[in-house]
Amino acid sequence: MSMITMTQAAAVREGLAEEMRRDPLVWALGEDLSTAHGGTSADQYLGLIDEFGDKRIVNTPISENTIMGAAVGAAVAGTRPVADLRMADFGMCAVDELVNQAAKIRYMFGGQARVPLVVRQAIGVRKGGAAQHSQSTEAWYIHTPGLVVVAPATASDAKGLIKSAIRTDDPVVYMEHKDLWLAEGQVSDNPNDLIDIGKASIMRQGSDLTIVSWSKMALLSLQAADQLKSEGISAEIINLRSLWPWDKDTIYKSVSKTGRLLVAQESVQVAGFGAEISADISENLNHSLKTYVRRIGAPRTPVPYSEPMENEYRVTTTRIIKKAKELFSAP
Amino acid sequence: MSMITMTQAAAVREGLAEEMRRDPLVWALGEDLSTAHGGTSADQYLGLIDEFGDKRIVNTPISENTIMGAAVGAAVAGTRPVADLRMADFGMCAVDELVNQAAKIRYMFGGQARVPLVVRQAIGVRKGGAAQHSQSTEAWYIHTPGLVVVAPATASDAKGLIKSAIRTDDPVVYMEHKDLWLAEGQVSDNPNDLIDIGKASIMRQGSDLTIVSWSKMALLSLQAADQLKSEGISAEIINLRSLWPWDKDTIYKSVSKTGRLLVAQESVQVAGFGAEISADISENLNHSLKTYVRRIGAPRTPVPYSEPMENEYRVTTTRIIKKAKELFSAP
Amino acid sequence: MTNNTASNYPARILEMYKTMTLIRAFEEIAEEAFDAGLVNGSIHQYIGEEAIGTAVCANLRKTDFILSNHRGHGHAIAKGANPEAMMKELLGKVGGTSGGKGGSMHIADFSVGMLGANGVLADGLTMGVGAAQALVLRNVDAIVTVFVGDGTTNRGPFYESLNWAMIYELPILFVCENNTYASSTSTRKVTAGPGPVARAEAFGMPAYDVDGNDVREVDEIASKIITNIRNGGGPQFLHAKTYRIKGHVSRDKMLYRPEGETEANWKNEPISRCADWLIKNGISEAEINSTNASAYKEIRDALEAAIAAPFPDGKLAYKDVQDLGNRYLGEHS
Amino acid sequence: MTNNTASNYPARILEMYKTMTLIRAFEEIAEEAFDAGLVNGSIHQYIGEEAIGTAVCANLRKTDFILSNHRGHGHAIAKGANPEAMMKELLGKVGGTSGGKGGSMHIADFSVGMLGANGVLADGLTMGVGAAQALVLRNVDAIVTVFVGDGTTNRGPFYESLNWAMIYELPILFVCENNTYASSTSTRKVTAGPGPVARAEAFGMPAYDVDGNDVREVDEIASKIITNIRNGGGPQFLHAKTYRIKGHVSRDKMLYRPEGETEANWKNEPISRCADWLIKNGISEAEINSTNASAYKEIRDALEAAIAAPFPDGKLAYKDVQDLGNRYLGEHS
Ligand SMILES: Cc1ncc(C[n+]2csc(CCOP(=O)(O)OP(=O)(O)O)c2C)c(N)n1
Ligand SMILES: Cc1ncc(C[n+]2csc(CCOP(=O)(O)OP(=O)(O)O)c2C)c(N)n1
Ligand SMILES: [Mg+2]
Ligand SMILES: [Mg+2]
Repeated sequence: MSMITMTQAAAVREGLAEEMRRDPLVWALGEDLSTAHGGTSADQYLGLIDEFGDKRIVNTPISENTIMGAAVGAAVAGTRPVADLRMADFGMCAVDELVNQAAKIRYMFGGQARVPLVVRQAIGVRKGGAAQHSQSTEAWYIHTPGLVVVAPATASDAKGLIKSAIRTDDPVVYMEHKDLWLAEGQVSDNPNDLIDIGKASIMRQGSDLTIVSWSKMALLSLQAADQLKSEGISAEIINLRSLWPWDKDTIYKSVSKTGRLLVAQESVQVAGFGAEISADISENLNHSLKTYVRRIGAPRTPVPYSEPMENEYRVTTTRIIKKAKELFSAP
Repeated sequence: MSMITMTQAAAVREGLAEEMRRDPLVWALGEDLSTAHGGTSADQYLGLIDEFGDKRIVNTPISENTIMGAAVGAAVAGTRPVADLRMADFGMCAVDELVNQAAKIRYMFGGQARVPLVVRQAIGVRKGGAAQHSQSTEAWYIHTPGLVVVAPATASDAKGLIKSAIRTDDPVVYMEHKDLWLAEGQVSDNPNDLIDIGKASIMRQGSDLTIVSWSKMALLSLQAADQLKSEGISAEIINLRSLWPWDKDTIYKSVSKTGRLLVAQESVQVAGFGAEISADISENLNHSLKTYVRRIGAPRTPVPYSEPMENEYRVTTTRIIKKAKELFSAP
Repeated sequence: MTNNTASNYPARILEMYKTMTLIRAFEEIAEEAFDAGLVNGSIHQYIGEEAIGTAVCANLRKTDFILSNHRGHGHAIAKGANPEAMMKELLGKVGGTSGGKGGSMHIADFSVGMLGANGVLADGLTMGVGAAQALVLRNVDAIVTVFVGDGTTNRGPFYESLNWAMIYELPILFVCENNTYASSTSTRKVTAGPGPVARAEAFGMPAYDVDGNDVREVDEIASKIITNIRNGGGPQFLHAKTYRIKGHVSRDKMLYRPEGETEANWKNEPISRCADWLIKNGISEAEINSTNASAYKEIRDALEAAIAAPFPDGKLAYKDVQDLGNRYLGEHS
Repeated sequence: MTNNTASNYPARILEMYKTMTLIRAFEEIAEEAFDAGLVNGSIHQYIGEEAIGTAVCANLRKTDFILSNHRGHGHAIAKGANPEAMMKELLGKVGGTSGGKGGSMHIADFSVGMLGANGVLADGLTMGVGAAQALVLRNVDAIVTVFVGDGTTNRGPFYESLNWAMIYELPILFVCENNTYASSTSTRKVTAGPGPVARAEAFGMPAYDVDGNDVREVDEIASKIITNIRNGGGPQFLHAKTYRIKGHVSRDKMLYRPEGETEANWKNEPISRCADWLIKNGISEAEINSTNASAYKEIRDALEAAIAAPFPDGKLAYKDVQDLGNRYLGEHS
């Protein structure tokens, strides 16, 4: 086994290809999957059609309801589809099939069926993406019984999580960050290296403060930790990776140690996932907290286009640092 | 002006009819609106077609995307539509048009347009409704910039809020409770009586504990207050009515007084709106809290059908009481 | 293909008569149960439409899949689901098809290829094409049938699914049950153009009209087109005209109906039409009567058994949600 | 209706030529701006398709509405939006059509009835029928036109909207711009049946094919059917065949295209075809050249002005969200 440098898009592609080699029932469907440079510029499926053919790399019409619905039907009927809705924004066109069907079939049919499918829906602000191409909707799916939600931050996460997502019998919403598709990282080439869904990664050990985040914000939080360190604050950085279930053991342990928690999220802060973490920690770890839990997230506005407004909107490293320092002033 | 007893369904109908009389640009669209006993058994539109004709009470095909999309287009084009998706569960078929269009048009077009529309989407567990007819999705829309969300608990709320919702230039998600359609209450017959969106109602004054809730849970919380009273606990019951914006002034004031807060919600607790309230109160009122904020809500499972399971699933008055008492044991 | 001159043809139709009667009995007795307050939710009855599901499923194999909608009792029985387990499901009892988790709108029996009724209109279609795609990928010799109401042909996913089925040349049959109503709305008024057949043909899909109240006619055409699908003929569309004799849902008082309409349509209902034909074709009235009696007895027994069956433990509400994250379901204490 | 034997007919076509050239110049110069890193997002160019939006909008009034899609620059200019304000929008500058809030995919100019480009496919259709319904309700003598791509005709809302338009007899024109691609996918491969015209006809909607690269042909038929709509003829459908000469989006390298395809289609592009006709019909080459020159100058000036314009204050991000709840937007401090 060795580590190889690749982009996150390539890491997911490798993970998918390995699983497709391992299991002939794994297949993928979505718009523009079969063409070089198709759909997005990240080439997430480049070359796969040559290896696996057009029955397993299925280029679909623009039919979001059916991409999602067909994936559910195909999962119930004994295969393991990976449906790519390309962006969470377009995923809104298929909420019904995901929430009313995929999430509930096992339950409402009394366990007769399983729905082993993965839905790829990229999140995050994409430069100039504006209101309809930059949304992060993980909170909706975390709120939905029956769904698993993961959001990789690194290339290694990306590969390990797509593999685990494909192997589980639960429906998994797999939320990549558009801005990270081309970010490079070290990835294992061992097809047996998986990342357990539900297991967070501690990116940096620290003693004064825990910062919990996911997706791109985990990387910014890591940057923030460097700066905080130089100011004498030792921050422990936790990359959740899996949002539902989330790794309460790891976080409780960290917060018990540091006594301070900041949740950094890119999505809208109001009723975002950070609220759940904050409420949960208050409920379960109140005695360990030196100060109340802080959150940082996007304002409750659509995503603006123009650069100065986009910058105003964004959660940045600087803003994370500023918020983190608040935990050390009164109370 | 006098008070009249009527069901909540009738109260909304009256409110709608008054607004339609006042403003010829107000109209309604949805499935089965024009028939007696149509669609649901609550007769929410009974007789309106006779008064307003089929251009203003529009019976639509089963086309959720277009019901929502057409309402947005019609709002932008100078009318004030009330689109009825009948249940939040079917509303999932039209999330895109609501979230990607209605919520964003004013913003992404730089203020050129307004989207004065109301979307009715009933929430709540309906007896035997099971997984696809009993969902409460208010948290999704609270998380969505650009949307206003209201959820009446009483017939009076229902009438006052539908009228305010119709008059505002913002898109409003109006979430009735299916179980309350036939619940009766006192309603003003004065067409100028509105309920301000953003203003909570204090249903019961109390000094030991604040219970914040909305929709049917506000009524159960009121019952809980009676029982708690007999056990020596004075609970202040706040019926939020408006979920976004929510009345922070009233709640902060109440919690400053009582020092204890329980949020009672019928929807899934994980990542539900209660999490936002809990996190917000921790952030803003930490100094006033005698103990950490508690939440009660549904488990993270789909809604089961069979009565014993449904009862296990439900948030009940008994469970609210039990949870409320927890705030008086060791923090 | 059906050979309606073969000597066993009346026996074949008698089998279908039995199925139709079983469905009718189920619906009538389910209504009694509902009226008696035994059913936790509501029910959508298939009365008057039995010939369609019956004759279509008579041409399917156990290994074939069907996907149904909210009006699914008849489809389930026709595909071979056990009526007693279904009745238990309606009453939310142990032994119900979904263990009481689903109720009327979520009856499924995967062991006979019945992949589920559905509470959301048109979702059976998108899932159906996916199921057909899975059969192709798995190289299984079976087909999928999706039942869809006339009102539902105005939802977008209906069209997406037809297009999808055609471009991937899937082994799938779409059956549109045109009972003239969608809930309280007359579908004619909200459906533009010539109707479902023309819509299917616009995708290049072979589409057929049939009298859905004539079980023999449905059988004949279903037999033909299902054979065609099995032989690689690709998707096909069957538009069956019928009438919804009962209200939309068990609570429906049908105030929106023109007077006399229901009565007129009772005259055309499929079961007595079938009985008439059987009697003219050598089946004795006694046999018909005993078929009826045993169907009603079977369903009455089913209801008795369902009433006698215990309710499931409420804590089962926490079972079968998902594998991952089970620790954090947030059970009520 | 257009009278193409009238003496002012060449002048009419010259006007359209001017509009097409302005659109072409806009798209080419926007691409330069994109390549120079001046555009915050990405752009979808209308190059090669200018005749459609131009000729259709030439038959519309300022009070008519259009709804566009992601490829909306041409529609906006044709409907009368100001190119300088549009260029400012692309650069996210003060004075942009949406004040810099929207960018290329959200250009709108309500003052000329351009109700917006759109980043989500097919949503313009459902909003379009609603806008038409509003016009009827308000008793306004105007119509709605919706532009939709060929790939988008496979989304469900497309069908729902056609059905909807028919049953309410709305004053609406659907224009399908068939440029043979949906992003990197050849739409032929994912579109079953004879195509968009057959699909529209299945709803009983009058539907027409037209050579979308022939501005005169588009004008002629648009004129006819728009008059028809104004006269209460109900919804109509126009299927315009064209070709997307550029990549799907500004970043697209078009690796999926057969070699030579683009070049072959350049020969058929609408602007030079129109120029040829104009020259044959009495317009001097000098006039054509000066038209071209002034179009490019206008757009170059627009880009210069956009570059020179200031960026908006970042704090405007908090403006125009909604009226209620403005206190709680959660501004970053
Ligand atoms: C997406 C969705 N919209 C609305 C409903 C409510 N609803 C249930 S059945 C029904 C009418 C269906 O009519 P049709 O398709 O003709 O089937 P039928 O009931 O006549 O068998 C409606 C509107 C629903 N269940 N799902
Ligand atoms: C609902 C939705 N799905 C997918 C996309 C991504 N997307 C943007 S444009 C496009 C192709 C559209 O093709 P077509 O309708 O033919 O229009 P064209 O680009 O050719 O003008 C796709 C897939 C989107 N914006 N919205
Ligand atoms: Mg029907
Ligand atoms: Mg195209």
